Amino acid sequence: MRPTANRRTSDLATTIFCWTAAVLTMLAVLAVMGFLLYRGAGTLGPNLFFGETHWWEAVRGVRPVFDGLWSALAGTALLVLLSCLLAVPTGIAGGIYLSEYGSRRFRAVAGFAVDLMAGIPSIVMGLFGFSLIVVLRHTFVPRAKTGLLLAAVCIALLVLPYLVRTTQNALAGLPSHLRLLGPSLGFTPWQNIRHVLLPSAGRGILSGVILAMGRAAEDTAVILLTGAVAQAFLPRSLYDKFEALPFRIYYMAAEHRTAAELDQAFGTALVLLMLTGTLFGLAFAAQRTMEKRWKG
Amino acid sequence: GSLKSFADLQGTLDIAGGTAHIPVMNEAAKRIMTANPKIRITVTGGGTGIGVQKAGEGLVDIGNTGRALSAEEVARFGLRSFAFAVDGVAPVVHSDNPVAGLSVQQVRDIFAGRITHWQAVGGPDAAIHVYGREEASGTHEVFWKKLLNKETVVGSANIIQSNGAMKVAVSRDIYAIGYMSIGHIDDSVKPLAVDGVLPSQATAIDGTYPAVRQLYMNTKGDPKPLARAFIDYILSAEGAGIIRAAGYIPLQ
Amino acid sequence: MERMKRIPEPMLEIADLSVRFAGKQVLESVNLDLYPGELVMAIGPSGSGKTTLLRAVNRLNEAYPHCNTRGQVRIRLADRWWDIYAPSTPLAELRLRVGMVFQHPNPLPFSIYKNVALPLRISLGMNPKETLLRVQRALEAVQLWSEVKDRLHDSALTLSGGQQQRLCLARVLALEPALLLLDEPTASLDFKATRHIEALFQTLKQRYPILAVTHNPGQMRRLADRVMVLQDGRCVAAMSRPEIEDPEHSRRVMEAFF
Amino acid sequence: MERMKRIPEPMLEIADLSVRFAGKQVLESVNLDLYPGELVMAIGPSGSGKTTLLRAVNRLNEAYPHCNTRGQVRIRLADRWWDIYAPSTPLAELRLRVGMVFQHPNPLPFSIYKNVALPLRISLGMNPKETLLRVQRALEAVQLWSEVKDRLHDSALTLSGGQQQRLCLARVLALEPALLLLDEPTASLDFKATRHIEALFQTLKQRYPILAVTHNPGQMRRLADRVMVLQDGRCVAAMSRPEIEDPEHSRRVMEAFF
Amino acid sequence: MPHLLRAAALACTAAAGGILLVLIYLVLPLFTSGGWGSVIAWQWLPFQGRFGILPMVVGTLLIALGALAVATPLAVGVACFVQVLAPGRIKGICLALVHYMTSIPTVIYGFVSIFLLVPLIRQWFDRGTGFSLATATIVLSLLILPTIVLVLQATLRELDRSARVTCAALGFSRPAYIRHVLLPLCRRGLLAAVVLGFGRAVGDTLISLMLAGNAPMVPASPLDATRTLTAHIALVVATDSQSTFYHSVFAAGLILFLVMVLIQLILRRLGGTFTP
Ligand SMILES: Nc1ncnc2c1ncn2[C@@H]1O[C@H](COP(=O)(O)OP(=O)(O)OP(=O)(O)O)[C@@H](O)[C@H]1O
Ligand SMILES: Nc1ncnc2c1ncn2[C@@H]1O[C@H](COP(=O)(O)OP(=O)(O)OP(=O)(O)O)[C@@H](O)[C@H]1O
Ligand SMILES: [Mg+2]
Ligand SMILES: [Mg+2]
Ligand SMILES: O=P([O-])([O-])[O-]
Repeated sequence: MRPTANRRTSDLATTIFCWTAAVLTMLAVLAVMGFLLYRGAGTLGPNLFFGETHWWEAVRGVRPVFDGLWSALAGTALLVLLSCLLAVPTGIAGGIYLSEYGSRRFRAVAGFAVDLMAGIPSIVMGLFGFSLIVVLRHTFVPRAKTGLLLAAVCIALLVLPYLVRTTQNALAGLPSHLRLLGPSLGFTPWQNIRHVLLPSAGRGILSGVILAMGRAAEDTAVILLTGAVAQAFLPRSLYDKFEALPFRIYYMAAEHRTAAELDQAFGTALVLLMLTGTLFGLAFAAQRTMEKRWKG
Repeated sequence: GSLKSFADLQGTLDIAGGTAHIPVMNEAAKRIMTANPKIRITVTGGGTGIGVQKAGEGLVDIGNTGRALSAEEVARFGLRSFAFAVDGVAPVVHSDNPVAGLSVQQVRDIFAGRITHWQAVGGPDAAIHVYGREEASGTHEVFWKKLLNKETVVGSANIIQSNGAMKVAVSRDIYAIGYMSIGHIDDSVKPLAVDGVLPSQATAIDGTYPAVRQLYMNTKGDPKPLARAFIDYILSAEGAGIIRAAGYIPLQ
Repeated sequence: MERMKRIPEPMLEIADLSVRFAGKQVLESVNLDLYPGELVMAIGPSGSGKTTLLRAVNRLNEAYPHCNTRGQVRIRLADRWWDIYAPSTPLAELRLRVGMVFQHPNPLPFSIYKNVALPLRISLGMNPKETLLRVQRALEAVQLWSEVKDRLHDSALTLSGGQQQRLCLARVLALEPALLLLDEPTASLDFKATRHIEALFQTLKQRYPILAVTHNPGQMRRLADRVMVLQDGRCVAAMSRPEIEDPEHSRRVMEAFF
Repeated sequence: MERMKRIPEPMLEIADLSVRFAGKQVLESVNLDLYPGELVMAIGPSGSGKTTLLRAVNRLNEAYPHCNTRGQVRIRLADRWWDIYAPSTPLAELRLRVGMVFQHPNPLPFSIYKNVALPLRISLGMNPKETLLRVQRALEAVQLWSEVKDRLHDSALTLSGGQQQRLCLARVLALEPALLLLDEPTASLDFKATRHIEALFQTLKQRYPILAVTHNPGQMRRLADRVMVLQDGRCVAAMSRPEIEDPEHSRRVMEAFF
Repeated sequence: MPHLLRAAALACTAAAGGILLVLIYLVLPLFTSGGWGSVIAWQWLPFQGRFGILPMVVGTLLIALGALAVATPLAVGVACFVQVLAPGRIKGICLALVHYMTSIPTVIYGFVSIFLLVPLIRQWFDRGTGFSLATATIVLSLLILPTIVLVLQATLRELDRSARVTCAALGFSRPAYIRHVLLPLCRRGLLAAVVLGFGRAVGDTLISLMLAGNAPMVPASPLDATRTLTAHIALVVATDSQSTFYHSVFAAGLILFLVMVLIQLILRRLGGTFTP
């Protein structure tokens, strides 16, 4: 009834290792969040968002906001929305195709392309976007400018491979009997995907979408080169330059002139954290309801 | 030349480039937009290199530089420059650092990595933390040409991306030394006297402090109406007030 | 199994079928005709290729890696012959008409109800009301209705082994296929339930010819119209109804090949 | 099942065991003593709680959500009694000594060899040479060795249904447990293989008492020393060896409860 | 529907190809002008015409591999903890937190570290400015941790579903189950996770830009400043757009790209042996 001493030690080591890893990670995250809360919570208030400007005028875009993060907040929201609109359908569709349809050859080529794209650092993607505009200006579109649309396209390209790969992996990870069963009941491949595989893989795919949205909201390197500026106010068209929360934080972290401005930076970071947290919470809730629906 | 000239204008004006200029640009933008909300002015930094490049490629309407354009840059992009202020570049240390001044040679030795300890220049018993700017910076170019005599900054120097950031970095590191636009200096950092001359706008303008430059706005070709109005405003009397308040000396 | 001359046309024709997995011969030159109204049973030792034979009929072997199939499988639907391995054959439709119950029950990780209803909704495009009716009828046919009617929305994975097996059978019956493939459909059932399901098969075979696998000699005697004996992937013997009923003869066959 | 007075102490004692899943009573007040050298069989209609009873012995019901167990299960190992549901009981060790074969074969997605070898290596800390020997012996015992000896390093998932079932049995036997729980261990086997495995159980029960589930009345008659009949989670009847052997009596019991 | 899917897949492929082509097009001037010799070198002294970016390559690899070395074991521990060892309540909290970590922006890690970690490093080791290889590595590992954990845990969950009851019945203790069943079976998932993590680490700009000190040299100790290729691009892209100086930026971009190609190729080769 007693295990060998050897085995007991390895078991104990494994247990301690796992616990330590978990506790360390949790402590690190809590430290980051706690520090932000401690430094930033005090600044939360209408002033942080709208500065001296009246909030209603600011929201309508009638009057610019100085010393407030409203424009950055709006810019980031637009950016996430636009880029997800572009990337999410394409990425999921591409992932499904690669996992369920494509020929071996196509799958290999496309899979490789997607992996490569996943490897493109965001700054290179920004560089690509920036150079693209320069090239376009010299050739077909002399009026092309960096701005919201360009940034959204680049960010969409950045998150696309994540979406493709998580979709593909989630589908590939399903047990083989699920894959056998649909066909044996006469489903077409698409029906099998739509009604059996996708619902089963839904969790995995949605967590891919979460990852993607998070990245879109937080990426700084791409927008650094494709249209984010330190002071811009609400964009009026897709081609306008814009402010974004992460860029504002990056900028203020280095450039704050007074202690008050530094506090503002902490407040901004806290807001960004809450924003991404909310996005994340929404996605999480969606995931839950979806799961309930397909299981019923 | 005054805010009234913006009354009939509308549209967007994009400004980028030199980081020394940012306080001036921001303040002017704020006043103009408050007077006429139909005008939108976007301001961002990036450094002198960005100013040349973006204005040159036509990606922004006004590109700022912290140095004069080279003949090649002017020829290639067809840029026009508008100088608006005089500024100096000064070595700075943490305000608690007991060292108050260095000789030019000491400055060169420190930035070249030949002097690595504060004690060698009469400071505390600690290693010197050198902070520098990226090569495309106008501030860097002026400091490198006029004080360092084109000697390369030591490779281990931490590279900082703007004047504002240099101030923050030096003010947070008690053993730091860096260099920045005089206009940006405030209580949080301490400028070092060089060969006995304390860098200030006064010593810069009277020629006793050597590392001096002008700040420019640049446009590709002749400025468009909104850019024209903006440049005129900066060069006006009201603009001079803004420039002075930001710590620079307006060019009349 | 040599072809028998009968007046009606067969429903299913397997000719010279060979299957290899990763180079290993699992089925070799198997022939079989299945006529309407008939229940044919494949028996043979474990690993002799019975399951592979069934899977070959609706091309499910292809779901495994390194599978190589040769030979012909044809099926007659609405008086037309379809070559199952022809590239032009609409595979999904075909599989829909060929109902298969697997050796080990494989309910989907959905609710009990949805397991049966989903194929109806999707493959047949049935409306919800009709679906409910059809689900109930199918569950009643396999005698599962009374056991699960109060928990239709529980996960099917919480059912007991025998319940799962009946659920999978109900799922296939609900689709009213043209042909049934049954891989040991009563292996997890108690003898009473087995009898009931067997009686069900007796009625069903009038409507759909059935190709079944069994390990139970008693079941074979009770149900089979013909028997084919597989050994190492080859069809080594066949028995007709009179031979099956002759205990002496069938005993000899079993002794010889198991 | 009322306790029988025998001289040897029992190996396993189940007292007043009740199990609920999500509020639904699946087992109710089940009692059973299992003595050394004995093979007890649980029979009952599908869904009557047989599998749940076996799983209660090594606390596997807990792996499913909303499970609630009451009552006592005690096991005697090396002359010490262990209360299986006591928090202090070393669960992993205990499960190691209680070998269980599932109703549906569940090979791990490793190679055939590793499926049997891994528990030996990990749980018993056996060295590689000894392991190889033990694996071979176990596979021989279930008559799988000759079929798989050339492909020991293929994935176990490519085995046929019956082969998988024997593999899972071999995996448990290799561990030489103190007690065997068998959930329809021959459901996917042909009659010849079944006979062989049954003979194996006859020898095994001398070493490990066995608690088995079967659906096959013939198997029950051939193997069982005692039988408990479950219906709706309750133990509704018991039969001793003479009763089992009496065809009239056992037929009556079966008719009554199925 | 399949046609739409196919179109999307083609779009993804085309995008990747397009980006590669544009990058190559932009680097071409370096080949024609023979600038490569000056780019593949160890010294970055642009005013003396030396545009070597090898120090940045080394800096990138050091930081990324360092972060991976810290994050991978942690992630394996966390994933196994969550999937197998954690008591119900804690499992939920821990998993939620890891999910939440994916939504913490890079720039926030950088920003907070400037005020939290940099001064600590400066004080503890009493050497260097605190902006160093070590600082960036630590923070970067925190950044890539959730990516690795989540990808890994997705694999673990599927495995666990099919193997847990079986292994429990075979008497595996939970830690033994982790070591001998889950971990060997999730090699593929782990590999995928690590590659994703490495990609993120190599590709991250903000953390190294804000924390590594950006000195264009090979660090002699973990406390020295260093510069990554990504930070290099961010720093140097601010120059006029037609000199070798500027083209070296694209060389850096291309090198980053090629590193990824190489990794992918190695992985594919490995991949073949991992099919179960
Ligand atoms: N995890 C669970 N959750 C809810 N109900 C369950 C669960 N497991 C079993 N049941 C129910 O408990 C009852 C008994 O199940 P059990 O598996 O013990 O039956 P069984 O006697 O083994 O039947 P069979 O012979 O069909 O395998 C069944 O009605 C089943 O649906
Ligand atoms: N995917 C596969 N890859 C490799 N070998 C396979 C595969 N599927 C089946 N086999 C092998 O082919 C042979 C026949 O398998 P099959 O499943 O058809 O047997 P069976 O007659 O159904 O046996 P049982 O009665 O045990 O279910 C077996 O030896 C099996 O191991
Ligand atoms: Mg089979
Ligand atoms: Mg059962
Ligand atoms: O003003 P600069 O940022 O170019 O130094």
